[in-house]
Amino acid sequence: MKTIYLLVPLAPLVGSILAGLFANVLGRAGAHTVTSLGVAISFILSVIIFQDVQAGHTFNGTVYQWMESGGLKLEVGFMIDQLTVLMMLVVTFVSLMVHIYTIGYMAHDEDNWPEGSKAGTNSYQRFFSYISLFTFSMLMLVMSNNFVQLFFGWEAVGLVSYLLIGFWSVRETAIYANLKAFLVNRVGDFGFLLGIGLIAAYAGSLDYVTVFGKAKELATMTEAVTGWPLITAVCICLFIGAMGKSAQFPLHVWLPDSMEGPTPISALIHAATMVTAGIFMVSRMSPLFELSDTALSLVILVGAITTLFMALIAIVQTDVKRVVAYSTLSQLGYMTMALGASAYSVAIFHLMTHAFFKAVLFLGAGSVIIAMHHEQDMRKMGGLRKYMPITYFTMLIGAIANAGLPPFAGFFSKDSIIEAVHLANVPFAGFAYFCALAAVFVGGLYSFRLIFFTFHGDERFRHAAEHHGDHGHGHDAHHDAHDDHGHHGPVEPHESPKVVTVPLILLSIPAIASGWLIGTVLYGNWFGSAISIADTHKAMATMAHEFHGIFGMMSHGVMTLPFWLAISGAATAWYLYIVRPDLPAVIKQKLAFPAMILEEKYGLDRFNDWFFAGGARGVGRGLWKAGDQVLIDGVMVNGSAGAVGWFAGLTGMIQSGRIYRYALAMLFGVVAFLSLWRA
Amino acid sequence: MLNNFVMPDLYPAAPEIFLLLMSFLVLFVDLFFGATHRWMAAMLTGVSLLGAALITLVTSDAQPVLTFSGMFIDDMLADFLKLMTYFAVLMMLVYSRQYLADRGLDKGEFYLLVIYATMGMMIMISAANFITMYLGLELMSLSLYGLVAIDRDSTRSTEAAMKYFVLGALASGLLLYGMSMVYGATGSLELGGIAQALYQGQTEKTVLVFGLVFIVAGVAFKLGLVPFHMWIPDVYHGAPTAITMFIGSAPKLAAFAMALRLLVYGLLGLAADWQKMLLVLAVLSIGLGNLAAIAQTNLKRMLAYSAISHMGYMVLGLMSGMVAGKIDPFTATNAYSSALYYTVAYVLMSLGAFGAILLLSRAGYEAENLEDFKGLNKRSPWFAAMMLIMMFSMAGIPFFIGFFAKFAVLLAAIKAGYVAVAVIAVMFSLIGAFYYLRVVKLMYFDAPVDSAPITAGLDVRVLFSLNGIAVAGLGLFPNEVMMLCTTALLRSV
Amino acid sequence: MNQQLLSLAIWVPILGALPVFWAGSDRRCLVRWLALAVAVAGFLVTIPLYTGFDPKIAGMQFVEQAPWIPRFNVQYFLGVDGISMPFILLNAFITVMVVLAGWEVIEEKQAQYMGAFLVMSGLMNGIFSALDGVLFYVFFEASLIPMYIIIGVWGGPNRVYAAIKFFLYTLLGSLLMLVALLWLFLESRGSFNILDWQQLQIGMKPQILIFIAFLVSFAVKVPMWPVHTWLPDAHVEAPTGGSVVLAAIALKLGAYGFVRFSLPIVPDAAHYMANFMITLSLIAVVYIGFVALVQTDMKKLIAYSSISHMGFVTLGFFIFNQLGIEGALVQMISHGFVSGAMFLCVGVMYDRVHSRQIADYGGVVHTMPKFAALFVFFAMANSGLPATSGFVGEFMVILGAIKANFWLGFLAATTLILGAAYTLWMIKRVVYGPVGNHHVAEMQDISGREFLFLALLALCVLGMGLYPFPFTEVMHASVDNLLKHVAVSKL
Amino acid sequence: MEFKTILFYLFSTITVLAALRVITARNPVHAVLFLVLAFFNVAGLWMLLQAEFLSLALVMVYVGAVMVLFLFVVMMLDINIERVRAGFWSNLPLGILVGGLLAAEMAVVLSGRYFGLANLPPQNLPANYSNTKELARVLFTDFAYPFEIASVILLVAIIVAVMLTLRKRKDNKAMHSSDQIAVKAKDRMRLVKMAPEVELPASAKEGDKA
Amino acid sequence: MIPLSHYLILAAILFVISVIGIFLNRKNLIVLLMAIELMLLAVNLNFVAFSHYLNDLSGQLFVFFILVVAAAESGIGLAILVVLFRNLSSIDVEDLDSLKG
Repeated sequence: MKTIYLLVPLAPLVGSILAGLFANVLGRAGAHTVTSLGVAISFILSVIIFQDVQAGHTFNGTVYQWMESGGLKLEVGFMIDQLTVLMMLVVTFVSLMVHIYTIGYMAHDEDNWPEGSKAGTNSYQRFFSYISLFTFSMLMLVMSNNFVQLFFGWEAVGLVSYLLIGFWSVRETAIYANLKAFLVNRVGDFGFLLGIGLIAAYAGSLDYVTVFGKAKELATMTEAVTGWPLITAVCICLFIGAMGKSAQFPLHVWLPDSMEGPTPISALIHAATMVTAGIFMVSRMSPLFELSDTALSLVILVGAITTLFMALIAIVQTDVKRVVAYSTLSQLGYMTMALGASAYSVAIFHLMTHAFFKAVLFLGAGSVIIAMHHEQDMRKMGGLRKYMPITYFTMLIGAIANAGLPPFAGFFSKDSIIEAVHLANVPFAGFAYFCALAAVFVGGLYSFRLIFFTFHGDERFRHAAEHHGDHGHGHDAHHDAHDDHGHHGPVEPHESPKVVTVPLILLSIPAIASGWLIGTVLYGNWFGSAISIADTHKAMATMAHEFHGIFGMMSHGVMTLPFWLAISGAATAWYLYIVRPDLPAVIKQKLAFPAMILEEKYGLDRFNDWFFAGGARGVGRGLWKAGDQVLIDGVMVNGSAGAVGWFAGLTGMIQSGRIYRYALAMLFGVVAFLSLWRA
Repeated sequence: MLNNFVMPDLYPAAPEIFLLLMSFLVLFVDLFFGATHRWMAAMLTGVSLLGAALITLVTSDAQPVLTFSGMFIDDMLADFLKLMTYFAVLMMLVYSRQYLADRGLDKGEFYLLVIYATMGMMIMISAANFITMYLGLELMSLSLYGLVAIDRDSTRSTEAAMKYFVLGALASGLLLYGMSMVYGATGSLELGGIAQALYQGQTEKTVLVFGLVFIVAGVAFKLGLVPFHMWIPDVYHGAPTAITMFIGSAPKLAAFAMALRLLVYGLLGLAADWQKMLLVLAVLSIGLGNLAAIAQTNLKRMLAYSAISHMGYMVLGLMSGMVAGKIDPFTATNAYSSALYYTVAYVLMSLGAFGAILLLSRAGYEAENLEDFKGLNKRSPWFAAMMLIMMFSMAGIPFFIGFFAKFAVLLAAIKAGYVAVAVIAVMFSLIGAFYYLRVVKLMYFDAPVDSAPITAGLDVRVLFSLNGIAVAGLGLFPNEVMMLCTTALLRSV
Repeated sequence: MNQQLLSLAIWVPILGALPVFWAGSDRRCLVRWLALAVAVAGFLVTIPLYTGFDPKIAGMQFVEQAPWIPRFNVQYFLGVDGISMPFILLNAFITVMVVLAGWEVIEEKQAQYMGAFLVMSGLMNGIFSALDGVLFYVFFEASLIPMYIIIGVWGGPNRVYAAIKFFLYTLLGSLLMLVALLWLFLESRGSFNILDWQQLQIGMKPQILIFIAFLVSFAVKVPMWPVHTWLPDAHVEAPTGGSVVLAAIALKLGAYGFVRFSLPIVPDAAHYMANFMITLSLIAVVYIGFVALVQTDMKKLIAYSSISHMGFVTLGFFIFNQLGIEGALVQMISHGFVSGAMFLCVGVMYDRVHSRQIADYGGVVHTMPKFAALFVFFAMANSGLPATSGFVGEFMVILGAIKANFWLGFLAATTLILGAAYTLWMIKRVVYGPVGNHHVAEMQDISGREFLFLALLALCVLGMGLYPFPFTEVMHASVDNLLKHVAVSKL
Repeated sequence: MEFKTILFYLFSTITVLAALRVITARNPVHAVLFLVLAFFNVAGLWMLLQAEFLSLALVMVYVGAVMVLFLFVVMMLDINIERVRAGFWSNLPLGILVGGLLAAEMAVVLSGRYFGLANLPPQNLPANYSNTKELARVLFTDFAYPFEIASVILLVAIIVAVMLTLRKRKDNKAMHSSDQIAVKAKDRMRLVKMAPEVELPASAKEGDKA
Repeated sequence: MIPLSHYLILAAILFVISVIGIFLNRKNLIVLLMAIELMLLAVNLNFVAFSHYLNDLSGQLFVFFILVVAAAESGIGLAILVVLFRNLSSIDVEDLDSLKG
C-alpha cells in the first residue's frame, strides 16, 4: 500500500517533469496526455486508497528522513486517514477535470503571446506541467504527516500559483498580481513558520502524531519570552498562515487579483484546492485549536468578516471571474467560521462541496470567456443562454449551490455551517452568526446577479463590439494574432467544445449531489480520529443530535431563516436585473458612497500599496541613502579615508624642503627626549 | 716602549683587508683602462665583493673574536650582516649597471666609493669601540655623500647631496656629543668597557641618559626614524636611482648593526630608557611614514616614506627586548633577531622595488613616477607580477617575506607587553597597504601610457625575477632565514 | 594518498595555475581547457574527503602535520571536521563553475583570469583546512590578492574604488586578528595550534578583547552590518566569476572563522557578546532586506540579499544551539550555491546586454525561456522556497532562534517576506512583462555551456533542498563538539 | 684666582664671542675669520688641559688647512652678501627658544656635582710626560686599526673632491693614460659606405611629371 | 683649579651656538658648514676635557680621529657646495627646495 501512497503524488510529478522538460519532444498532445494520465492515475489510486481507508486502514509512516538536527528529526512521510483521503479525492478529481478542460481552454494559447516570444512556443505544455506540478504539491501538502512537509507543500502550491497567475507574463496586470499573491501569502507563511517554530521549540518534534500527543502538555505552557499562553500563540501563528493561503481578511487581497491567471487555474487553485489548504490545515490541527478558545474566536471572527464583507464586494463587481472570486472569498469565510465553531468536519464538507460547485462556476465562466473571446466584463454579455445551454445549465447549478438552496450541495454544507456557528460558544460567535445570515442573502443576490447578467436579458455584446479592442487584458499587445483569428464585427457566441463541457457536466454532478453525503461525512463519525473536538465545544454534538437525514434537513431547512434569505437574495437579483434593469444604476447613484467603498474594496488595496509596498520601499530607500550611503560609506568609510588623506597632505607641509627646518625637527626631537627623560 | 706591543690578529679582519687591497686594484685599473673597459672596474668590484664574501665565510668562527686591541669584533652576527651587505651591494651593482652606463655615471669613482662605503659598513658592523663605530659611519657616509652627488650636473642630485651632507654631519655631531657624555660618565670608549661600567653601577645615570639621548638621535638618523628622518625623502628622491637603491638597502643593515652594538652591547644597562625612546620613534615613524607615503606621486619618494615606516616596524623588534623591566636573554634574542630579520627582509624588498624602477628606466627616461607603472601588466605580465610581489610583501601580506617580518616584530612587541602599540602599528600598516595597492592598481588596472618595450638587459631582468622569487620563496619557507638571524644573534657577544 | 588529500586540495589548483599563467593569454583555447582540467582535477581530489569522511568522529580528519616555521612553532597543520569539510567541496565545485562561466566572455588576459581563480580556490581550501593560526591567517590574507586583481582588472567602471575598498576593508579586520593570534600564541606558551587554543584558559577581559579582534576581522568578511558596504561595491564591479566566488565562498570565510575561532576559543566572551552579535545579525536581516528592496542594480540587489542571508548565519551561530549552528552552516553552503547561481545568471544577461540595471531589462522570458526558468528557480531558492537549499538553512535557523527567543525568530522570519519581495520584484521587472527594449529582443538563449553550469547548480540547489540529510549528517559530531566547547567556561 | 683660571675664562669668553660672531657675521669672510679665532682659543684651552699635540694639530690642520680651504671657497663663489642676512631676525626668537631650552637642559646636567672638582680632580702629570709621545705610542699600536680607517677616509675625501670638482678644461693638453690605452684604429678613421648615384630612367621622370 | 664642568659647559655653549647657527642661518650654506665645524669643536673640547680629568688618553685619540674626519668632511662638503653652486648659481639655503613634499 505504501507504494500506492507514493505513486499518488509522484504520478503527477512525473507527468509534470516530462511535460516541462521534454516539451518539444512530447508536443502538445503528448504533454496533455502524460499529465492527464498522471493525474488520472492519482485519482484512481486515491479512490483505491479511499476504499482502503473506508475499510479502516489508516497509515502514518515515513518515506525518508529529510534531516536531523538538534534532536529534531525531520522526515518526509505520509499520513493517510479520512481527512487526507477526502482531500486527495477532491484534489485529484478536480485536477483531472481541469486537465481535461484545459485541453480545450488553452488550445489557442499561442494567441495570448506576442509574436516571436519563445516563452509562447511551449506555453501549452508548460501550462500542463504547472498544473500537474500543482497537483503533486497539493497532494504532498494533504498527505503530509509532519509540519515540514506541510510547509513544503504549502509553499510549493504557492509557487505554482505564482507561476500560473503570471502565466501570461506579458501582461503587466498578471505579473503584478502574481507578485502580490506570493508576497501576501508570504505574510501568512511568516506566521505559519513562527507557529511551526514554536511547536518545534516546545514540543521538540514536528511530527503530527507526536505533537498532538503532547497537545495537552503544551496547553499548560506559556511562551518563555513573551509570556503568552503557548497553545494560543501557536494556533494564532498557524492560523495567520491559513489566512494567507485561504485568503481571509485582511490577507485576502491577492485572490481577486489572481484572476489574471488562466481560468482553469482559477478553478483549480484559487477556488477548489489551494485556497482551501488553510481550512484543511486548521482541521488537521484541530487537536491544537481545540485547546485555545482565544484562537478559535479569532478564527470565527476573521471568518465572519471575510464572509460578509467579501460577499458585499461581489455585488458590485462586473468582471465575471471577479464575481466568482469574491464569492469564493465569502465561501472560504464560511469554512473558516465553521473552523472557529469547532465544526471542522463541516468546514471540510463545505470545502468539498464548494470545490465542486465553485469549479463549475469558474469553468463555466471560462467557457463564457472563451465564447466571448476573452471578454470578461459582464456588462458586455447578456442573453447567452440560448447560445451556450450546457454552460448555462451547469453554471446555474453552480450558482444555486453557491447560494445554498436545497437540494444542491451548497445547501447542506452551508446550512450546517450556519447552524454550527449558531451553536458555537466561543466569543464572536454571535457576530459570526449575524454575518453568516447576512451573507446568505448577499450570496443569493450575487449568484443570481451573475446568472442573470450573463445569460439573460439583452445581448449587450452586440453593442460592445465596437469597443472590442479597448478592454485591457493584454490583447493590445497582439492585435495581429487577433486579426488572424478573424473576430472582428459582432461576436457570435457558440457553445464550447466537448473538452470544455464534459468536465463541466462531470463536475456539476457532485455539485448537485455531494451534499447528500452529509449524513455520512458529518454525523457518521466518518473522520474518526482525524479530527478531534473538545468536550466543551458542543456545536457538532448538538447538530448530530438534531440531524435526521437529508430530507429531514431539507424540510427543516426551508422553514429556517437562511433559506428565505437566500431566496430573497435571488428574488432581489431577479427584480433588479431582469424586471428593472435600470434600477441598479439608480441605486448606485443614491448610495454613491457605500458603492464607492465596495468598488474600492474598502480601500485595502490602495492602503496596502501605499503603506506596505510604498512604506517598505520608503524605509528601504531611507536606510540605503541615509544609512548605507551617507552614514556608513560617507562618514565612516570615505570619511576616515578622507581624514587619512588630509593628514597625509599635512605631512607634506612638514617636509618643506628647507634644511633648517629639517635640522630644527631633529633638534626638536633631541630636546623633547631630553625633556621627557628629565635630563 | 713598544716591547709590550703584540701584533694584532689580522685574521678576523681579512675581508676588510682584502677589500681595501682590491680597492687599490680598482683604482689602478680605472686609471689605465677606465675609458674603454668600464666593465673591468665593475667586474673587479664584483669579484672583490665575492672574494670578501668567500673570506668572510672561510674566516667565520662560531665564537666571537676581538682583535685590534678590542676595537674589532668578529662574531656570527658580524659575519651574517657582512654577507648580507655584500649580497645587497652585489645586487645593487647588477641592477644599476645598465642604468649607470646609460647616464655616463659608471665612472671608476662610483665603484671605488661603493667599495669604500661597503667597507664603512663592514667596519660599523664589526665595531666594538666608539671610535671605530664613528669612523666606519663616517667612511660610509662620506662615500655616500659623494655617491649621491655623482651626477654632478644634476641640480636635484647635488641638492640631495648637500642636504644629506649637512644633516648627516649634524647627526654625527649629535652622536659624538652623546658618545662624549658616555665616555665622560664611564671613562671608556669600548662597548664592552661601557657595558661593564654600567653593570657595576658606579655611574651617574643622569649623565648617561643625557648622552643616550644624543646617541639615540644619531642612530635614529641613520635608521631614518621620525623626527630624524627628514633627509630620507629628499635624498631618495634626488639621488640617481641606482644610488637610492644603494642607500636604501645595505646601509640599513649597517645602521641596524650600529643600533644593536651601541644600544644593546654597549648601553644595555640603559635599556629601560632607550626602549621607551625607540618606542616613541617607532610609533612616530610608522605613523608619519605611512601617512606621508600616501600623498606621493613619485615612486622613489613613496618608497622613501615607506622606508621610514619600515624602519619603524623594525625598531618595534629592537625595543622589545626587555619584558617587565627585566632582560631575559632568550626573549631579548628573539626580539633582536626579529628586528634583524625585518631588516634583512626589508633590504631584499627594497632592492626589488628600486630594481623595478631601474628595470623600466632607459636612457634619458626615469621610470620613477607612479604614472610610469601604469599598465605594466599589459607590457610585461611577468615583471608586473614580480613588482606585485614586492608591493604586497612591503604591505605585509602573506605569503611574502614582508609578512613574516612584520609577524616576527609584532610578536616580539606583544610579548614585551606593547599590545596597544602593536594594534597601532597594524592599523598604520592598513594605511600603508593603500599606497602599495595603488602601485598594483596602476600596474594592473590602468592602461599603459608608455607602450615602449622594456629595454633592460638580461642581467637586470634575471636579477629582478630572482629577487621577486626570493621574496615569495622566503615567504613560503621563512624558517631558514629566521633561524639564521637567531643563531647569528645567539653566537654574538 | 589519503593522508595528503587536503594538501592536494590546496596545491593542485595553485600549482595548476602556473601552467595556466604560463600558457599566456594569446592561447585562449589552451588556457580554457587547461584551466578547466585543473579545476576539475581540483574538484575530483576533494571528493574523497566526503566519501572517506567518518561522520561519527567529532575531531579532525585527514590530518596532516609537519613543521613549517619551527622558529615560531608554526606548523603546516591541516585537517577538516564536519564543519569545514563541506566548504572545501563547495569551493572546488564553484571553481569549476567559475571557469566555465569565464569561458568565452573574458576576452582580456584570460590566462590571468583563470589562474587567479585557481589560486584563489587553492587558498580558500587552505583557509578551510588550516588548523594552525598562522597558516590560517596566511591563507586568509593571501586570498585577498587574487580577488583584488580580479575585481580591479576585469571589473566594471568603478572597479578601482571597489577593489581598494574591498582590500582595505578586509585587511583592516584581519590585521587585528593577527594581533589576537600572536597574543594567543604567547598565552598558550608558544603554540599556534588552534586545537590547543581551544583548551586554553583565558580571563574574561582578554577574552573580550580577543573576541573583538576576531569579530572585526570576521564581521568584515561576512559581512555584518555596519561593515558591509564594501560588498555591494565589490559585487557590482567584479566580473561575474569574481562575484560568484566572493558570494559563494569568500563570505563564508568570515562565518567559518566564527566557528573555528571565536566560539571555541573565547566562549565566555562569545556568550557575553551574543546579544550584541544577534542584534547586528538581525539588523543585517531586516535593515538590509529593506535596502535590497530599492536597489536598481541587479548585482547590488543580490549583494544586499547576500548580506541579509549571511545575517542568518551569524544569527545561527550566536544562539548557541545545534539547530542554529547547523542551520547556519547549511545556510552557508546553500548560499554558496544560490548566490553563486544568481550572480552567474546576472552575468549571463550582462554578457548579452552589458547592463546590470533592472530598468534595462524586461520580458527576458520571451527571448530566453530556458534561462528564465533557471533564473526564476534560483530566485525562488534565494527567497527560501522549500525544496530548494535556500529554505533548509533559513528554516533551521528560524527554528533555532525561536527556541532561543521568540522575538529573534520573529525578526528573522521577516526575511520570508522581505526576501521574496526584493527577489521577486527583480524577477518581475527583469524576466516577466513585455519585452523591454531591442537589446532584450536580440538576446539569445543560453548556450550549452551556460546551461551546463546553471543546471548543475540547479541540481545542487534542488538536491540539497530535497535531501539535506547528508549535509547535516557530517556536521553533527563536530557541531556537538563545538557546542560542548562553547558551553564550558574558560574563566 | 690663579693664572690658569684667568686664562681659562679669557679663552672661553673669546671663544664664545667668536662663535657667536661666526653665526651672526654678515660677511662670510668675517665668519671664517671668527671661526679661526675660536679655533685658536680652543687650542689655548687644550693647552690648559695638557693636550699639547692636539692643540697644535688643531691650529695646523684646521687653521692652516681647513679654514684656508673655506676661505678659498668663500672667495671663489660669488655670494650676494645683501641677501645673506635676510630673515635672520625673524628666525631669532625660535632659534633662541630651542637653543635656550637645549642649553638649559645641558646646563642642568653638566653643572651637576658629578663633574665637580670633588669627583674628578684635574690630573697632575709628571714633568717628563710627553703628550705627543704617549699619543703616538697608542696611536700606532692599539689604535692602528682606526688609524688605517682614517687614512681610507682621507682617500675617500680626495676621491670625492676630485670627482666632483675636477673639470677638464678645453685647452688642457695633458694626456690621459686610459685614453691612450683605449685608442682603436676605427676611432681615427671612419670608412663611409655610400649608395651609388643612379641616374633615373627618363620614363620615370616623365611619369612624375604626368 | 677649574672644575671639569666648566669645560663641559663651555662646550655645551659652543654646541648650542652651532646648533642655533644651523637653523638660524637660512641664506648661506657656508655658514652652515662652519657651524658644523663649530659643533665638532665643541665635542672635541668635551673629549679633551674628559680625557684630561679621567686621565685616559683614548679621549684625545678620539679627538684626533674626529679632526681627521672633520677635515675630510669639510673637504667633501665644500666640494659638494661648489658643485651645487655651479648648478644653482646660489648657495642660498632657501633655494634648496626643489625636493620637498
